[in-house]
Amino acid sequence: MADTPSDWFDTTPVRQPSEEDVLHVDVNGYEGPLDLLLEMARRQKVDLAAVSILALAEQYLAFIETVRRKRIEVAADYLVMAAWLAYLKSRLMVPQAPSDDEPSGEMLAAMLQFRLKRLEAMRDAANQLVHRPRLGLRVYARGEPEPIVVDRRSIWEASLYDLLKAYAGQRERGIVSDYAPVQRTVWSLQDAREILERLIGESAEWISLDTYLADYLASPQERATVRASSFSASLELVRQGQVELRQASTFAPLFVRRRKTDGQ
Amino acid sequence: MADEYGEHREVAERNLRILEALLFASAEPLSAAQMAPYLGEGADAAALLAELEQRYASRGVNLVRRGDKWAFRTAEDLGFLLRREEEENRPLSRAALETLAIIAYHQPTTRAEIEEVRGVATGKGTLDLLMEAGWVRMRGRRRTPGRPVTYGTTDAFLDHFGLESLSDLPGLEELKGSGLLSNRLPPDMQIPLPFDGPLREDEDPLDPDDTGGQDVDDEA
Amino acid sequence: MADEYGEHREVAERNLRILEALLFASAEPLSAAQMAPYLGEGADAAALLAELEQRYASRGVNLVRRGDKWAFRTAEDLGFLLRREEEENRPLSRAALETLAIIAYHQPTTRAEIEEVRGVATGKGTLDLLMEAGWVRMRGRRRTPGRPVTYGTTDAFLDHFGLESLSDLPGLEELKGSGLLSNRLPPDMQIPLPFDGPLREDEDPLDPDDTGGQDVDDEA
Repeated sequence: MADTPSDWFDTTPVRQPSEEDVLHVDVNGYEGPLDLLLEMARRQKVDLAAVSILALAEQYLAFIETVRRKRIEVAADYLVMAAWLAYLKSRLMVPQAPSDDEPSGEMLAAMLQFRLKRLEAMRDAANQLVHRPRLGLRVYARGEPEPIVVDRRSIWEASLYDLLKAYAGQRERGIVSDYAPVQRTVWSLQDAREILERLIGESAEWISLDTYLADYLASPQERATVRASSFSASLELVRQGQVELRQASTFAPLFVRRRKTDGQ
Repeated sequence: MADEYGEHREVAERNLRILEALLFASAEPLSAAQMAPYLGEGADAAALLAELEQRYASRGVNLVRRGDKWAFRTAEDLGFLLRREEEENRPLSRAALETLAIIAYHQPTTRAEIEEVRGVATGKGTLDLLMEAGWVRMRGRRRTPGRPVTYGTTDAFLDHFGLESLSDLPGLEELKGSGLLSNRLPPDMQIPLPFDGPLREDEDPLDPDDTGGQDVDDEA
Repeated sequence: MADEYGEHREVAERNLRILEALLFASAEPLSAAQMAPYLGEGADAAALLAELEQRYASRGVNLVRRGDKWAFRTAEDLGFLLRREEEENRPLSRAALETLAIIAYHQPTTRAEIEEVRGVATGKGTLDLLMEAGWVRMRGRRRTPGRPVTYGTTDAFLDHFGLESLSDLPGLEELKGSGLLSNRLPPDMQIPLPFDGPLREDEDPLDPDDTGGQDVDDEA
C-alpha cells in the first residue's frame, strides 16, 4: 500500500512565485497564452472578476516584449494574443465614438474575463475529477472476475452418402495398393560390384563398361541406377587396385580392364 | 394471499441471487437488458436492481449505477485500505486531463471548441490517449462547415470516475449557474448541459471510416 | 451493557465490511492472516469470516474456503449463468468420416484394425471426437494380447444417419450398384456385416475405469 497519494495534478509544472522569475520564464512552460494570462491574473491574488483586465493586458504585453528582446522565439499563439491585447488596450483607453460599430473595450474585456474564468473553472473541474475515488485507485472492481465460459458445441454434419463414400473410397484404395505394387529396382553398390567383378573376370583387355552392362541397360527404367551404381562400384574397385579405368575425353566411353598384378 | 406473497418473495429472492451472481462475476458494468434474459419470466429487472442496491448500500461492496449499467464496486470509504502498490502506471498529463474535463462538461464538443476553451491547439495525441483509455469517444459530426467530429464521454468514463451519470459531474450546478458552460458571451443565454445521449439535431452519424482519432480538420 | 454490545456490533460490522471489500477486490483467495492487519485491533478474523460465510451462504455469491484461504465465488447452483453454449455446425473431417465408416461396417473393431483398413494411424482426437459426437462408443475389450478396446456405433449414430438398424447399411452389391464402388474389384473382396449386439465371444466387458477415450494401446 503506497502512502504517497498520486497528487501529480497539483505538482505539475511548478509556477514561478515572484514577478522577477516570470520575466525569465520560458514561454513553453505555459499551456498557451490564455494559461499565461490566467497565471498572471492569479498572481494578483484576487477574484478573477475583480482583476483589472487593463493591467493584465499591460503585464502580458510587457512580458512578451521582454522575451522578444532576449531574442527568444515566441510561438505565434502568444503573438496573436499580444496583438489582440494591444487592440483591447487601445479600445479601453480611447473613448468610444458614437459611430463606432466595433465592440466596445468593456465588452472585449468582459469576453477575456469570461474566457479566463471558464478556463479556470475547467481546471478546477479537472482537479476535482482526478481526485474523485477513481476505479483502480480508491474503488475496486472484482479482483478475480469469473468470466462467462462459452462452450462451443460442434454440431457435426455428415450425411449417409458422405459416410458410404468415405468407406467405399477406403476399401478401393486398399485394393489398388494390393494389386498394383509399384516396384522400383535399385542396384545397390554391393550388387553392382558383384556383377561387375563377375563380368570383367580376368579380362585384361580394355572393354567399355557399357558393353559389359549391355543386358542390364536394355530396360529404360533401370538404366540410370545401373550406370550410377556400377560406375561407383568400378571406382571402388580401382581404389582397391583390382581394375583400371580409362576415358579418352569427357563423355567418351569408359573402358575397364583387370589390373595386371606384379610378377604375372 | 400470504402464500401468494411468499411465492412472490421466493421468486424475487431467486432473481436477486441471479443478479448478484452475474454482477459479482463480471468486472465490467452490466445493463439491465444484458441481465434480463437470465431472470425468470416477467421479472422487473429495474426494481430488483434497486432492491439489490439498497441491500448492499451499507456493505463493504456496493452496487453502483454507471450510466445505464450496474456494477459491484468496493465502498468508497474503504479505499484507503485497499490502495494498491501499482497505483497509476501512467498519470494523465495536465493537457489530457483538461481536455477530458472540457469534453465531459461541454459534450458534445468539437476539437475547435476544446481549443477555444483552452486557448491552445490540442495535440492529436491527447485525444487519442483519451480514446485509448476508453473514456472519450467520437459521437458524430457536427452539421457545420467542415463537419467536425463531435466528442463525448463513455460509460467507462463514468465507471472510472465513480459517477452515476453526467449530472454527477462535480460542480456542474454552479458551472451551469455561472454560465461558464456556454460557448460564448453573453452568458445569460440558454446554458447547454453535458449530453451523452443519442445524436443531437446538429450532429450527423460518423462516417464509415471514422474509426480512430481521425478528425477531418486534420486532412484540411 | 446494551451500549457495550451495540458498540461491539458496530466494530464487528465495520470489520465485516473491510473483509468484504478485501475479498472482493483481491485477485486471489486470501487467508485470515493476510486480512488481519486491515482489521481493527483485537479483531477475531476467523470468527468474522465464519459470520460472513454464514451471511452469504444463501446469496448468489458465497464466501468459500479454499484450503486456509477464502474467496467469493458464484453459488454453485448458479454456475450455469457463467456458461453459455454456442452451437456451431461443422462438417466432419475426412479422417473422422473414414474412421466412423470403418467402425460402422467393421464393428466391433479395434483401433489397430481401423488403422489397418485406413492405412494410416488414427489420431486419438478422431475417436474422441466421434465419441463426443455420440456416434461411437467403447463396447468392450477384445480377448487378444493387449486387450484392445473394441468400438461400435450408438443409437444416436443410427438416428443421425437415418438408419433403422445397422443392417440398413448398404452391402457390397448395393455399393457397386450405386457407383460408390467400381466394378473392377477382386472377386474375394468382402464387406463385413456390422454387429452391434451384446458382447461377442471374443469380447470382455470394459474395465471399470474405461470411461473416456482411453485405450490400453496407448500405454503399451
